[in-house]
Amino acid sequence: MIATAWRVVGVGFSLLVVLAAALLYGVDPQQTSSAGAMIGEDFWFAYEFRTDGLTVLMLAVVGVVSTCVQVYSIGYVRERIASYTAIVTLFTAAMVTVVISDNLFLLLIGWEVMGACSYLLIGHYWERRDARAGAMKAFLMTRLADIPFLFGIFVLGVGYHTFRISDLGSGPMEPHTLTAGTLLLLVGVVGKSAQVPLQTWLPDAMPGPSPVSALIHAATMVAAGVFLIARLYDLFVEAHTTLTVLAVVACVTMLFAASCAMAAVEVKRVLAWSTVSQLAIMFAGLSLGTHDGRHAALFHLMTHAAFKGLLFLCAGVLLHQVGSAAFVVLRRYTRRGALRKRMPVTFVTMTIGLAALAGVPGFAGFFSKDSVVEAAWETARDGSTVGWIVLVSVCVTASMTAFYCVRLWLWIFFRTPALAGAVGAFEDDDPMADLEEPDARKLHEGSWLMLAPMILLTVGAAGLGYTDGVHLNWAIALITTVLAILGALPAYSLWHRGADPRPALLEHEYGVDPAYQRLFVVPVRWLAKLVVGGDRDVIGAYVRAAGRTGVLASAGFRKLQTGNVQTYLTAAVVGVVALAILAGVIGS
Amino acid sequence: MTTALFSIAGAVAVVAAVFVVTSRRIVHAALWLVVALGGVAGCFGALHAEFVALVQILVYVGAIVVLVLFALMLTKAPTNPLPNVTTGRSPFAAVVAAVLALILGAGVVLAFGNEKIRPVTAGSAQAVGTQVFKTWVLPFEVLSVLLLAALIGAIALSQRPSQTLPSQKLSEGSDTVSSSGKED
Amino acid sequence: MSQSLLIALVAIPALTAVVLWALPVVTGERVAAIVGSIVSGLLLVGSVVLWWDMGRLHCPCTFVGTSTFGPLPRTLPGKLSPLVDIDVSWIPSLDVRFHLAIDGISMPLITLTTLLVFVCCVYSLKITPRIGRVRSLIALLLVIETGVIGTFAAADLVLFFVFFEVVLIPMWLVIDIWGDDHDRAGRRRAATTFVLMTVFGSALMLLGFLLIHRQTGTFDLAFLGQHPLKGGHGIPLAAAVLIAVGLAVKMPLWPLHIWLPDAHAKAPTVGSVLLAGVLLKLGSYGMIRILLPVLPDATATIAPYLAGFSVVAIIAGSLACLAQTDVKRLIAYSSVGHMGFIGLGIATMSPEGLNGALYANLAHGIITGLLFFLAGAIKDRHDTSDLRTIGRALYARLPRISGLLTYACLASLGLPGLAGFWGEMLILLGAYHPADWLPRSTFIVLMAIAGLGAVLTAAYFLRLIRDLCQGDPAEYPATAFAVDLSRIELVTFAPLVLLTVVLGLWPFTLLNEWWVV
Amino acid sequence: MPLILPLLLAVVLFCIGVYGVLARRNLITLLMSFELMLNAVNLNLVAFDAWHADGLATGQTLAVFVITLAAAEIGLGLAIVLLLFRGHGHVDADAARDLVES
Repeated sequence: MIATAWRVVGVGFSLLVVLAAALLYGVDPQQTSSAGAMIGEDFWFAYEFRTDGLTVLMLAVVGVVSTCVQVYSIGYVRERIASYTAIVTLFTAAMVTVVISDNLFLLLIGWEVMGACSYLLIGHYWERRDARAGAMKAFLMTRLADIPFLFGIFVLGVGYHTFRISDLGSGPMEPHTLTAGTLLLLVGVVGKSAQVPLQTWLPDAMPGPSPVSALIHAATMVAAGVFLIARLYDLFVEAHTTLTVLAVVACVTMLFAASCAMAAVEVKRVLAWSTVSQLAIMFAGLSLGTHDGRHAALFHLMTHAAFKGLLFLCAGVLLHQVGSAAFVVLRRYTRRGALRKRMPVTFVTMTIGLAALAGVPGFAGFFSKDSVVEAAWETARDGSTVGWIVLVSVCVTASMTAFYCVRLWLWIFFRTPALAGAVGAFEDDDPMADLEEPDARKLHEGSWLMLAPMILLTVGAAGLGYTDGVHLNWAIALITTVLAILGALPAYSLWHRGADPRPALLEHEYGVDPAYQRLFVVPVRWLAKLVVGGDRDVIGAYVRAAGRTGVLASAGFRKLQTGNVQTYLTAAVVGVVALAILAGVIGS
Repeated sequence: MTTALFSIAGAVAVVAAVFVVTSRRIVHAALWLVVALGGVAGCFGALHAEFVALVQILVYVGAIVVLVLFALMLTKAPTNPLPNVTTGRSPFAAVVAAVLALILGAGVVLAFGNEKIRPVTAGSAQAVGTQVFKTWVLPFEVLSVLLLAALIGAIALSQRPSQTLPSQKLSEGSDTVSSSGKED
Repeated sequence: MSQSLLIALVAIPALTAVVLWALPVVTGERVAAIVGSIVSGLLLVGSVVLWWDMGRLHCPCTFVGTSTFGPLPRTLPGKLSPLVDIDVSWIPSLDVRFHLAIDGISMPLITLTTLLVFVCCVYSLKITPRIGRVRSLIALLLVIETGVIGTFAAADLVLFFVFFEVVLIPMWLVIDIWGDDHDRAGRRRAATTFVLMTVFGSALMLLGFLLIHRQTGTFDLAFLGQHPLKGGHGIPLAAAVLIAVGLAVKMPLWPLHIWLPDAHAKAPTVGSVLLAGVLLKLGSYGMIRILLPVLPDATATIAPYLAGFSVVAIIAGSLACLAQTDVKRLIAYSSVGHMGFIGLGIATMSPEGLNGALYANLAHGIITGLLFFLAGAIKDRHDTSDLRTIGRALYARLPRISGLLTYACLASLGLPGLAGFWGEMLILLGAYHPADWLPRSTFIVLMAIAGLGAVLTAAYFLRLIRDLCQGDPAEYPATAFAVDLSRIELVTFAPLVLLTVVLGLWPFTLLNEWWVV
Repeated sequence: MPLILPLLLAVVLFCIGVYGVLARRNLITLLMSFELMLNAVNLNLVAFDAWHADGLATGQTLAVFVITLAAAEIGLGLAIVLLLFRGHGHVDADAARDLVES
C-alpha cells in the first residue's frame, strides 16, 4: 500500500516538474527570494530562486526522464519499492533545486543531496558486494570533488561579496582569484560528471537498478556539471585558463572513455563509458568559450538524456529477462538472434537509441554532435588551438562511438562471438554450448509499463534532432557520417569473422582503479591503524604514566613512617627550627 | 649577692642536667635529676620566689622523681652501665638541640639583652595565694579536674594487667580469658 | 517573569533530584522515570517560552540586503549582552557574585539541554540499563541538567567553574554504575579517567580565572566583556593558555581526548547521549563566552595554535574512526572530529566562524544524540557493541533502526540539507575569511585540511553503514530478540530526526539569533 | 641582676632537655629530660615575674600550675611506660615499632 502511494507521489512529482517546465516556457526570467540571515556584516544567506531559458530546458529534460523512469520502475523494481521510489523522488527534487537555485549554497544543497541519493540508489541491491562497493566509491569520489567545489563557492562568493548567482561577475575581481574559483568549481564538476581524474566511479555504479542508471547516471546528475558551467558561463568565459583546462580534460576523457567502451564486456558498462565520453563532448563544446559552443553542448545534453536514458532502459529490460547484462550470459541467448525475435519492441527501440548515439544521420545524436563539431570548426577556423584539439578529438570519438554502438548492437541482437579471455569463453561450435541451450521461449517482452516510457524516449531520440531548427552545415554532416561509417565497418567485419580482439590495457581500463586503490585507500587504512595505535600507546601511555607516578610516589613516602616515635619528634623539632630560621630571614 | 647565688645554683642545675642526659646508669640519671631540680629550686630562691622553690622541692623532687624511681624499679631497669644508652640519631639530635639553643639564645639576647632585675624585697606566698584564688581561680579549678582525670587515666591504664595488644588477642584468645580469670 | 523562569530552569532539576532521592526506594523506582519526564518536559517548555519571550524583546527581524547596523568592524561575538539578568552577591569576601545571565548564545544551548534530558527521561520510561536503580539514574540526570544549565547561564567566572564541576560527579557515577555491565574494571577505569582528566583541565581553568581576577579585580563576565584584558603576551596570554587547555580537555581537542572513547564505550545509552550531546558543548561554549570577549588579544595569539590542534583533531578523529570495531567508540571518535571543527570555527574569531561554531554545537548535539540512541538500541538488541559480533545485513534484520542509522550517519557527515552542513560550511567559510589580525594563509591551508577531514568523515560513516547495515542477509540470520523500532524509541527519536531536518532546511531563524550578539 | 642570666640558663636547660628527649633510648630517661624542659619553662616564668615585679606574682602562679601539670603528665607517662613494659618486656623507644605502616 505504501509502495503504491509512493509510486503515485513519484510519478505525480515528475509530471509536476514537466508541467512547471511547460508553464515557464515562454516566461521572461525572474528571481524570487525567501527570508534569510545576515552572517558577519557582508554575507546575506537566503534561498533564492531563478527561472530562465536554461532552467526551462533542464526542467523539461529532468521532468521527462524522471517520469519515464518512475513509470518504468513500477514494472522493474520488485523489492523495497517504497524506499526506492521515495529516494528517486527526492533525487528529482534535488535536481530541480540545483536547476532553479539562484544561491550558490542552495545549489550546493541540491548538488550533494543528489550525490547522497545516487549513493542510496546504487546501493539498492545491498545484498551484492559490487553494489555496496560501487555505492561507497561513488559517494566518496563525488564528496571528494564537492569539497573543492565548496571552496570554489567561497572564493567566488567572498570575491564578489555575494553568493547570488545572478550577481556573480558584477563586481571587480582579480583574474587569478577568478581562475582559482572557477578551477575549484571545475574540480567539483569533474567529480560529479565522472571526467578523467575521477571517472572510475561511474562504471562501478552500474550494479544499481537500470532505471536509476538511466535517470542519474545518464540524464540528470552527471549532466548537472554541464548545467552549472552553462549557468555561470560568463564567469567561465572570462577565465581562459580554466576553459583550456576544461578542453584538455574533456578531450582526454572523450578518447579514454570511448576506448574503454570499445573493450567492455558488459552492456551497462559500455553504456556507462559511453556516457562519460558523451559528457566529455558536451564539456568540449562548453570549453570553446563561444555562445554557440554553449548552445551545442546544451543541445547535445538534451538529446543525450533522451537516447542514453532509452539505452539504459532497454538494458534494463535485457537484465530483467536474462538476469545479467554481461555478454557471457547474453551469449547463450543470442545463438540465432533469439533476443531479436523474442523481444521485438526492445530490439527496435534499442536500435534507434544506438543509431542516435552512433550519429546515424536523421537521428537526434547526429544533429547534436554535428552542432558541437560545427562550433569547434568555427573556433578552430579563427585559429584557436583549443578549437583544433576539440575538433579532432570529437571526430575521433565519433568514429569510436560508432564502433562500439555497432559492436553492441550486433553482439546483443545477432550473435555474440566467443569472448577471448572472458570467463568460460567457448568456441562457436563448441558442442558443450548447445547442450545447456536455455529455451529462449521464456524470454518475453517487458510489460507495457516498461515499454511505454521506452517508446516515448525513442520518439525523443528520433525526433529531438529537429526541434532546434534544422540548419545543417552539409560539409560537416558529410564528414561525421563518413567517420561514423569508418568506425562501424571494422566492428562489422570483426563481428562477421567472429573475432573479438580486446587489448588487455583497455579491458583493465588502463589500470586506473587499482592504482587509486593502492595510492589512496591502502595508505589511509594504514594511517588509521597508526592513529588508533598512537592514541592507545603514545597518548594513553602518558595518561597511564601519570597515574602510576602517583602510586610510586605514595609508596616512596610511606617508607618515611618508620614507626619510631623519636624520629617523628626529631622531624617535628627540625621543622620548628627551619620555620624559625625562615621567619627570621623573612622577618629581617 | 643574689647574682652570685643564682649563678652557683644555675651552674649546679646545668651540670646535673648534662649528667641526667648523658649518664650510663639510668638510676644515676634519676638521682642527677634530683640535683638538677634542687639547683633550679635554688635559682627560684635567688629570685625571691620562695613559695615556688618550696613547691618545686616538695612536688618535683619529692613526688615526681620518686615516682620516676618507682617506675625504674617496676620496669626492672638494669643498674649496670648500659652500652648504648642513646639511639643512633644522638649526634643529629645534639646538633638540632644546639641550633635550637643558638636560636633561642639569640632571640632572648636580642629581646632582653640589657634588662635588669631590680632587687626585689622578700617575696611572699601571700601574693601568690591571692592570685591563685582571685584572677586564676578558673584555671586552678580546671587544673584540678585535669589532675584528677590524669590520675584516673593512669590507674585505668595500669588496672588491667593483661591488657595485651589486639593483634595478640586474636592469636591467644583462650589464654587471655584464663589469665583474666586467674586475675580476679 | 523571565528572571523567575531562569531561576526555575536552574533550580528545579536539582530539587526534583532531591525529592526523588527522598522517595522510598519501592515507589521511587516505579515513579522515577515518570516524574523525571514530566519535570524535564516542563523545563523544556519553560526554556522555549523563555527563548521566545527573550526573542520578543529585541525582535530579530530579518531584513534584506543592506545591514542597518552600518559598517561594523569585524567585532568579536561572544560578548555577553544579557537579556535576562539575575545578580546577587554570593561570597562578598571573594567578590564572587551569583550572577546568572542569558543571551542569544546561551539560550539555544539551554534549550538543547532541556530537550536532550527530556528525551533521555522519556527513553528511560521503558528502556533502562539491566542494573535497574532507575530512581538514582533519573536523579543524577537531573543534577547533570542543573549543572549544565547553570554553566550556560553563569555570568560569573567562579559560578561558571562551580556549575562546570557540578556536572562531573553525577556523570562519573552514571558511567561507573550503569555502564556496560560486562566489563566492571573497564567501566571503572573509563569513569575515573574521565573525571580525573576533566578535573585536571578545570583546575587549570580555575588558575586562569584567578589570573584574570588578579589583573582585573572582578570575576563578572558582563563587566569583563565591556573592559577586556588587553595585551597579547604576559599574564593575559598565560591566563588564556590555561583556560584554553582546561576547556580543550572538556571539548576534546586532539591530544587531550583520550577519555572520550572509553567513557562513551562504557557509558549507558542515556549517559552517552548526555555526555556527547551536552557536556562537550560546555568546552566550546566556555571558549566562546570566556576566551574571546575577555582576553581578545591573548586569544588572537593562541588562535593559530588552537586552529592547528583542531584540524589535527578532525583528521586524527576521522582516521581513528576508520579503524574502529566498536560502534560507540566510533561515534565517540566522530565527536572528536566534529568538536575539532567547532574548535577551528572558534579559532577563526570571525563572525562566520563563530556563527558556524555555535550552529555546529547545536547540530552536533542533536545528531550525535540520535546516533548514540541508535547505537544504544543496536547494542541493547545484541548485548554487544562490537561490529563483528553484531554481524551485517542489519537492513534485513532491523530495517527501521538501520534506516534511521543511515539517516543519522548522512546527517552527521554534513550532508547539505541536514543540520550538520551549515555549521561546517560556515566554519570553513570563517577559516577562509578569518579575522583581520590572523594569518590568512595558514588558515586557508587549515581549511583545506579540514575539507579533507570532511571527506574522511564521509568515508568512515559509509564504512560503518556498509559493515553494519548492508551485507548478505543469508549469512546473518536475525537474532532471537531482534524486535525492530519499539514505540518508545520512535517517540524518543522523532523530535531529534525532525529537528535535524528543520535545522538543515531552515537555519536562518537560528543564525539571526546570533547576529544580534 | 641582669635578666638575661636566668633566661640563658633556661635556654640551656631547655636544649639539654630536648637533646635528652631526642637521643635517649630509655623511655623513662626521656620523661626525665621532659621534666628538665618543664623546669626551664618555670625558670623563665619566675624570671619574668621577678623582672616585672608588679606585685601580682602572675609568673609564680603559672609556675605552680606548670608544676601540678607536670605531676599529672608524669603520672600518665609512667603508666604508659609500664603498659609498654608489660606488653613488650622492654622500654626501649627504638624497639617499639608498632606504629609502622605494614
